[in-house]
This record gives sequence, C-alpha cells and structure tokens, in this order.
Amino acid sequence: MNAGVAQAMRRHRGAAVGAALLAAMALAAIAAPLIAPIDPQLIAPFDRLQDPDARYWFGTDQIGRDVFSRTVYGARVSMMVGCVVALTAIFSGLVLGLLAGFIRWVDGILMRVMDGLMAIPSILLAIALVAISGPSIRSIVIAITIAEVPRVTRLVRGQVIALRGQLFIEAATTAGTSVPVILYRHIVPNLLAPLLVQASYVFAAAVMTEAVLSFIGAGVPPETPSWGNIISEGRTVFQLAPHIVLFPSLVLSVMVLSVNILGDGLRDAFDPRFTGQR
Amino acid sequence: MSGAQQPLLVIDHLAVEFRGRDGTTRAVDDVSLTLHAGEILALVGESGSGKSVTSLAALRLIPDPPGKIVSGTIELDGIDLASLDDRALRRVRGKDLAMIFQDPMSSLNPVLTIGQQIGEAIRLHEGGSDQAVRARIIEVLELVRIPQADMRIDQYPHQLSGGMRQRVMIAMALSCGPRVLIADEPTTALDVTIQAQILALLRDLRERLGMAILLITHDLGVVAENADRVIVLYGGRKVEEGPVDELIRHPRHPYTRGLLGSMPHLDSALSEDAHARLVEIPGAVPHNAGSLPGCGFAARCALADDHCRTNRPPLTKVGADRLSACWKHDQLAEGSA
Amino acid sequence: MTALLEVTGLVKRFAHPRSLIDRLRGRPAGAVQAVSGVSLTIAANETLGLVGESGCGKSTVGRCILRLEQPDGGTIRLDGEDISQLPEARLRPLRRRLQVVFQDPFASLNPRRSVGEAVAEPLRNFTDLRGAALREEVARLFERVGLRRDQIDRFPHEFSGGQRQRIGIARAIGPRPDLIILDEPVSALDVSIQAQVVNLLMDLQDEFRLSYLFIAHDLAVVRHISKRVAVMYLGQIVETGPRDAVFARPRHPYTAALLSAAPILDPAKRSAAERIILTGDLPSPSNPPSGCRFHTRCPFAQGVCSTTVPPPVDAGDGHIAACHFPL
Amino acid sequence: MCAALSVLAMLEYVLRRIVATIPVLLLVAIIVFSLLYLAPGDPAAVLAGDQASAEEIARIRSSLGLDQSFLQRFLQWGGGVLRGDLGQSVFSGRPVTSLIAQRLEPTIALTVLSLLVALLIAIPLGVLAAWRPGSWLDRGAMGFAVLGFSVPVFVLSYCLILLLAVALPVLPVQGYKPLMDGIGPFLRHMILPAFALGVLNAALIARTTRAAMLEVLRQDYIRTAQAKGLPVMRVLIGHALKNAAIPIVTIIGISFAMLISGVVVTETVFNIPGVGRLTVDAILRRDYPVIQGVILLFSVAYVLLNLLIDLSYGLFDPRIRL
Repeated sequence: MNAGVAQAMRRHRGAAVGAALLAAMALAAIAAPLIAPIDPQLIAPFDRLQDPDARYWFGTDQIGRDVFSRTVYGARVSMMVGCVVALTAIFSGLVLGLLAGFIRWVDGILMRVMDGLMAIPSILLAIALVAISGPSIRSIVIAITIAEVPRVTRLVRGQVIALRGQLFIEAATTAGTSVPVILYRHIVPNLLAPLLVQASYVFAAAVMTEAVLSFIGAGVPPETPSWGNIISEGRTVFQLAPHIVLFPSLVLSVMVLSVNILGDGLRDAFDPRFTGQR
Repeated sequence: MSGAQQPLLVIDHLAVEFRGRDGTTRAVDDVSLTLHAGEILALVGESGSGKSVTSLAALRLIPDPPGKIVSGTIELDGIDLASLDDRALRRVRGKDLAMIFQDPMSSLNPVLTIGQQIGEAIRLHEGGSDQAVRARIIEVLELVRIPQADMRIDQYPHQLSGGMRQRVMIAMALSCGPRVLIADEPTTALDVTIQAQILALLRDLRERLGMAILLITHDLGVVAENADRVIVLYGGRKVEEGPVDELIRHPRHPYTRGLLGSMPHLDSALSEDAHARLVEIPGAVPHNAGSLPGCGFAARCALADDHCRTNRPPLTKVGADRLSACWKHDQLAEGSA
Repeated sequence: MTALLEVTGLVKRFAHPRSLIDRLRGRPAGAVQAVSGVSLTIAANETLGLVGESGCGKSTVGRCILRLEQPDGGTIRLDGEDISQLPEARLRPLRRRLQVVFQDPFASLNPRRSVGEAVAEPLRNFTDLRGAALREEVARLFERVGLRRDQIDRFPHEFSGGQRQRIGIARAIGPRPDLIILDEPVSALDVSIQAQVVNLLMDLQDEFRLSYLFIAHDLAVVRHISKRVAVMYLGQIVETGPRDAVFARPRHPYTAALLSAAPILDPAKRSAAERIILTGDLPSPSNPPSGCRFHTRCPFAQGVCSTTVPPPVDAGDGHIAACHFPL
Repeated sequence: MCAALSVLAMLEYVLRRIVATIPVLLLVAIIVFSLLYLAPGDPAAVLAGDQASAEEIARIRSSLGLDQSFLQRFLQWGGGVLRGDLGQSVFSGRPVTSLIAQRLEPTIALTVLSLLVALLIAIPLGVLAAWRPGSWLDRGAMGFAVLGFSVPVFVLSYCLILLLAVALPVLPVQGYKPLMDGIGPFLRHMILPAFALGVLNAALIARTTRAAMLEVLRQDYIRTAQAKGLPVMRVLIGHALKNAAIPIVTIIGISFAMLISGVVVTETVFNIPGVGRLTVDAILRRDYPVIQGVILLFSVAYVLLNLLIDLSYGLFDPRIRL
C-alpha cells in the first residue's frame, strides 16, 4: 500500500507536486497564527478596500480587514471540512458497502435509500440539511458527508460484488478460508487503493461544496473567515476591488487542483494497466 | 505450390520493435516470407513468437506508438506497402489484402448489424446503389454458407453463434474479392467441431476463389491438415520453413521437434503404461529472445553449446524448399520426430 | 475398488429473471439447465477426464462438486458421505480433501498478496503449521512443483503463466487432498509449457496418490492423462468408459464426431479416418432439444431420437453410451 | 410475430425502468418532506406574527394541520404535491408553484445553453484526445479537464466578467433579458454565464468521453474496421463513438446534478432571476416551503432526466433491447 503511494509519487510528477502543495497548505492552516501577519477579524476603518501592497499582501475588504490573513485562516476551515468529510464518508461508505455487498436483504434496503439520496443533487441536499440544523461548521461537515456517502457506498458495493466473483476468492473458499477472513484478507486490501483515490476526490468535493455553500450564504457562519465567505463578501464590491474575490478564489482553486492531481496520480499508480500487472 | 509463378505477397527482412517502460523489445526480427496465389502458408509459433505481429505488420496495422516497423519491406504484387501514403494504403486494406481475427465476437462491432459491417467495406471499395450493395452482401453471406442470409443480414453479432460470427468475419473479408487473406488464429476461440467447419470452409474458398491464405496459428494440428507450407517462428525469428508434411515428419530444428514432441497426439499409439511422459521443452520463451546475440532457443535446447549461445545461426537450406536456423541441423537430419 | 467420489443425478440450473411477458403468459421463470442429471464416479488414485465443448456444463459439474455452486439436485458423495447439502461450516473441514486448480492461473491468485501466502492459505486453515514451519513447508511445496524457494515472497504478476499454474498446483497439493478438480488447467498455456504441467500433474498423482477430475476440451490431452473419460453434451454425459475403449471405439456419434474433428498430424493416418463433420451449432441450453439432445446435429438420427431419451447402455467393461443407435 | 415480440420486449424494458423510478421518487419525496417537518421554528408562530397569543398560534397550528402525525401530514403534503400544490412561501405568502413558474425561463435557458456549450467542447475534445493518447492534444485536454474539476464556477465566472465585461466591456456584467425581448439581448446576457457553466461541465464529460473512447479503441472490432480500410474519422465516429455512447450519456445525466449546483451559483453571480436565485433568496430568508419546493423540482427533474438517459441506452446498444 505505502509502496504503491510512493511509487505513484515517483512516477507521476503531477501527483508529487499536488501532494507537496497540499502539504504546504496543510502546514499553513495549522500554523495560521504564526503566518498571518494581522488578526483576521481586526477592522481597520481607514484602510478599507486597499489594493494589495507590502502591508496587505492580498489587500483589504470593505471594512478594512486583511484579506491575506483571512485567507490563511480560511485554509483551516477548508482543510478541516475536507479531512473530516473524507474520513467519515470513506469509513461509513466502506462499512455500508461491505454490508450491502455481503448481506442480500441489507443490500435491497440500503441501495434504495442510497438511490433516493443520490437523486437529490448533492448541493441541494447539503443546503437542505444546513437549513435544518443551522449554519455551523459541524452541520456543514455532516451535510456534505451525507451527500458523499452514497457514492462511496456504491463504489465499495460494486467492488465487493466484482471481487466476490473473482477466481482468487473462490480459491480461498476451496482453501477452507471462512467468510470473515476472506473479507479481511482478500477483499478489504483490494478495496484500499480505490478508496484512497476516492478519498482524494471526496476531499476535493467537500472543499468545493463548503466554498459554494458559504458563497450562497448557506454555509459557515459569516463571522468565520472561510474562503466561500470572503468571496461572498467581496462580491458586492467586485468591480471596485476584485482582489477580495480573486485571491481566495485562486487559493481555493489551487487546493482543489492539487488534491485532484494527487488523486489522478494515485489512480494511475493503482491501475493494473499502468503497473504492469497484466 | 511455390512454383515458377510470381509471388503475391513478399515480406522481406521484417523487423518490428515495441517501446515499453523497460526499454525496447524486438517482437519480430528479420522475418521473410513469400506467399503465392492459391497457396496456404502457415505461420506457427507460441505466444511471443511474433506471428501475430508479423501479420498485423503486413497490413501496417501495428499501433504506432508503441510499435514500429524498423526495417524490411512488404510487397503486394510488386507494390511496396511501406511506400504508400495512408490514403493509398486504405485502398489496399480490405480490398486486395483482407484479414480475419481470432475472436469473432470481439472482432465484430456489437452495435452495428452484420449487413452494415459488411456493406461498409463494399461501399468504400466498390460503391454501388443500396440495392446492389445489399445483393452483394447476401451473396457473400451465402458464399460462406450462412443459412437465411436475407434474414441474418439485419441481425447483430450477439444474435449469432460463435461459428456463425466467424463466417460473417470471413464474408466481410471476402466481400471485395481480396487476393490475399490473412487469418490470424481463425479458430482458436471456437470449439473443435466448429473449427473443423471453418477450416473446411477456408480450404474450399481457396479452391473456388484461388486466393492465397496466410494462416497464423499456434496449433500444429491445424497446420498439418490445412497448410501447404509452414514457417515456424520462435522469439520473433524464423527458425524453420518447409512443406508441411515433410517438416512435420522430419523437423530440422530442435524447437519444432520439441513442439511436436510436447503435443499429445490423438493418433499416437498409447503404451500400456498410462503415465508415459510428454517430451518437455524446459523453461519458457525468454522475453528478450529477439535481441539475444546467439540462437534464441539455445537456453532451452538440449543440443545447444557455447557456440549456439553466442553466434546467431543463419537460415540454411537443408533440402528442397527447406530452411532451418540451427547450427546442429545436421544432427537432426537422421533422427525423425 | 470403492469410489472416492460418487456423483449421482447432479442437476444445476441458472435462473434468469422472469420477464414481464413471461409472467403475463403464465410461463415459469426461464432457466438454463447447465447440468441435467450427471452421474460419475472417481476411484482413489484415478483420473477421470471430463470432456466436452464450451457450454456443455463440464466446468459447472466441477464447481458443484467443490460446492462453489449449490447443486439443485442429485447427490455428491465423498467417501460415502453426501456433501451436496452440507452447510458451509460443516463443509469447511472436508474441503481439505477436495482441492482445485483453475484454468486462469492469473485470476486465481490475489494480485495484492504474495504467492507464498496463497500457498500457505490452505495450510493455515487445515494444519497446525505456523511460523517458520509453515514457511518451510511452503518452500518445500515450491520446490516440489519446480519453483525456487526464494520466489515465495514475490507477487503473481512477476510470474509467467506456466509458473503461476505451478503455484496454483502447489496450493492445491499443500493440504494433501484426496481429489483435485483440474478445471482446464493447461488450456491457457502454450504447448511447450502444457507438456511441463501435464507431466508435473502426473508425477504428483503418483507421489501423493491423488485422484483427478480432469476437465478439458482438448481430446488429446484428456486421452493422455486420463484413465477413464466421460463425454458431455448439453449438460449430459453421453458416453463414458475406459480411455482406450472410448477413444478407439467411440459408440456415441457425438464422441465420434469430436474425435474426427480433431486435427491429425500424421498425413498417413489422416486419409484413413472417415470424417464426420457436424453441421449447425450447439442448440441453446435454455431450450434443449427433445429426446436425444444431440439429434439436431446427429448424422445418424432417426425418428425415435427426437421423441425418446436414449437410455445409457453398457457395452461391457463400463463403456456406456446413451444412444438409440450406438456405433 | 417476432417483430411483435421484440416491440413487446422493448415496451417491457421501458415499463420496468419507469416502474423502477417510482420508489426513488417516493424516497425523494419523503426526504424532502422530512426537511420541512424537521425544520426549526414554528411556521404558525411566524404566520401569526409577534403579537399573537398562545391560543391564536394553536388555532393556526391546527388549521395548518401542524398538530397531526408525520404520516398524516406527509400524505396531505404528498396529495398537494400531486395536485401541483407545493404550499406557500412563508416570506411572501404566495404559492410556491407560481413563484417557481415565474422563474423557470431563465433557468431552463441557462441549463440548456450551458449543456450545449459543454457537449460542443467535450465530445470532440474527448474523442480526439483518445485518438492520440499521450499527444500534446491529449495532455492539453486532460489538463483542461482537471482544471475544470478544480475551479469553482464562481471563480471562472468572476474571471470572465473581469475580462469580458470590465476590462473589455463587450458584454453586460450581469442581468437577464427574457427571450421575448429579442434573441440578441437574450444571448448577450446569456453568453458569459452559459460559457462559464458549460466549460466547467465540459471537463467531466470530456474526461469520460476520452476514457470510454480509449476503452473502445482497444477493442478488436476497431482493428477490424481499420483492416477494412476505413478512414480514421469513420472509425472514430462510426465505430467507436457509438460504442462509447452509453458511458458518455450516463455521465451527462450525472453531471446534471453538478449543473444544478452550478446554476444556483451562476444565477447568483450574474444576478439572473431564475430558480437558482430563488433558492438562494429562500435560504437567506429561511423560507422552508420554497427551499423544499425547489429541491423537489430539481430532484424530480434529475430523476426523470436519468430515466430518459436509461431509456436511450437501447438506441445505442442493440443488446439492451432484450
């Protein structure tokens, strides 16, 4: 597994760049208080709508807050949402998918529910869930997770069913291996690679969804500096001071891009067609 | 068969290389062959012998990249196919030089009807009204003995049996009256009773239409019953060539001999001891056989010595119409298989 | 000689979902009867060759015996005990005696686990070997099938087809089974490799007193390795008997047709044989012909063949053919 | 006889697909209804106003049926939905159905136009990239695809506005002109949003087209077509694309979900008075019946589109007609 990741990095320069960028952003998010030169909440009424300069690297917004500091703190929200959603969605999807793949009656019920959830476009589902539970990072995370779980469950279930038909699973059966051991020894290891790839896409989708939700006002509470919020606030003065929108947008795009490139690199590395396994 | 008449297809000193992650491999190395009108020439070998690559190269269908014809000429009726531009080459493909493939299921497009697929070639190379084309399609379907051709023409490949699909493939290949038919493992995917039908059909078509067939196969049994001459390939190189019956009765290359010995025969006398061992060729084809300095077979050959391993054996005339690429072909002259 | 394995009247159906039209017409759900009433026995240290064309149900027979498919009828007795309905938990200890080698040596190995682990798996399940002793046994098995002991930590994709098949064989012989189902074990291999594997299988049979059910479509290989053979057509055994009797004097026209369709190397012997070339294709197994299932393609068929199922007739020495007009 | 049977089989296939969507629609309805049911705040109190007494609120509650059980209320609501009654906006008191109907035109226009843009970019790009994998064209196309995945639609929208409406003022910054006011102004206002949304949607479709085409181009029948002497374009379009069609149309159906989220954002950025804008306004005002109605509408549209796509499979692959 780790060998596979390392191999992906070596072979896929893009994946390495993606991983490096992501790591840098993660560090920046963790060390936000050290990096951000100015308190992100500090209002400087005389410095409103400043263009970027040596003091305000990304300029200031309409009440004079430092856009750079806010962007750095915004990385915390995005990183947190991305990581938590990816972890919980992958884990729940794995458990549900395994259940569906192995127990027929569970499959019937579970997959109908997933069909229903998937029929609601995920952004609307998230809007609905946030609308119920009120805007907070927690409800954002829950909402996006619920929207992402069906896809992961589908993936796992599909893989399990495909794997169950594989000859090497039948060989394990004739070798006297019991179902739980087959699950643990043969099925799950073969699921890790696609799940790792999927995790990166879920991460990217979560970051993106959070930004969109915050942008349309159904996301993180407005006082929290998240990229979606900053962009949303800059919207009204966009023609006057485009930098408020553009800088966080750029950072957001770069983050999603690095995750996607990393995911593509992992996918290629795990694809049997690329690794010379057949 | 290989008399005085002008050869139809001449492949001369063909070499094909494939670029991979682990460097370049030579899939076909210095293979030459001539095919005359009305003749069935078999190209026989195991996987990795380069037989299919040779046949694809003849139509210049090697995917490039990763494959590349690095040297050699392919002449059809005196015209060098390598010198043709894409447009001219396409006029030859399917018209003068047609091909059928191993698996008739995957070789037919599942979303087009039989008639559409055959008609396409006819329209492209010969043109004609819709009715004329349809009549011609039914004609070729009947030529390959497909019953109820006027009904089958509107069916899709999945509605046909395996044998029927291969007949459709043959009909498609014959639709523009090719001079040469390349049959790449035409019966490998079929059951033995259907194989017998298809091979009988191919022989019959050769008689009736006088076309030449290049038969690519791994099965010496198929070769023995259907070909006039045979070329044995090993690791991308030609190791032996000759008239079929003679070559099978008196192989002059240790690989051919090993191949014949390792096949269980239905017609061999069974000894009382039910556990008679088959003759093994030890080891496996080295994947760099095409770029070894010496004989590609040396590593698996009981007769090989240091000379064999370092010096490449030239193709030597070992009888009328017979060639062998073995330093020790003399030692094989007396003993028969 | 008591039979090690005795299969009687084995039936296996594969249902396809009932369509709305069928329901409206009151037709029952369609089913392909892949195996319809197959009986066979295998004695200790014997090889039974099960031969037939694709779709005849020969692999399904093997998979039912291994209980990879649940049979719909009939019994499968291993040393007298019917295992056809045993629940998996009670079946598992018996699986030691019943091993398998599959046709596709690549698909039968988990790509993410080392080949040594594949060979160790049945040993771990059926024996007390652990740790260094287990590793040593795996290494010994590797050497026995012609691989090197330093190869046990490698992964399947590092091996050639013939080597992978050797790994599959090592896995099968590891727990010292009584019977191995060989499901087309050499048909994916090149001729020169085929001979190596066939020889290995025959050596191992002597050494470990194994019984084989050798499933194949290649008549020559079956003839070489089997002591007795059974010929299947559309889910039924049409002829069975001692190898020499069946190959030298086939009594069922289908067997005769199969034999004469196989190409013969020696030109001298070729002209002597009178060829039976079958016309037409295999009928659909979901709707098999009435009476004798072969009558639609049989050159000797008469009226009775399409109406009455031919009973199996023993010509002595266990050479049985199910034909109204045996040759 | 045979033809009649195959028509019947076709009909059965269609029928079975339609029947299969019913439970999905029902589930969607349950989920959407639960949203209102679980929503915080008491609609009765909101309606009654700040000065209302407890009795008055209780009276409104029972007149609205808010004191009934979940099932009763669901059935009542469901019956209303089937009659085209989605309830009333808490904010304006107007029927949700008519609020949505008023705003449908710009949303449909934006959706159709951006899908058109997406297909016109994605299909040729995907086909050509698959034809020469590894070429500069392929790399460019896939670079574009991964970028398209990663750039949120408002980012591209603002970049386009900055470039084509502010720096080079050739197009209006925002707003909408209905089709009735003439095709010219309508298109001038639609170009930027449709392009922004279409380009990003094209990324996913292009990537899937390429993958599907690569898979198909590896197949033996492509070699057969080449061996027949067919020109490249005939092989790519006539033989390959038709075989690759099913994954492509499937992804178009799936991408519709992304398109919807894009519509909501794009209408906000460009100030287009469509259903997306209505959604955002409703969120800001916590107008749950409107949110509910919009979600139901979009979800049903999504399910029905995917049903149509399912049914279209038979057009591309004869094996599915059985």
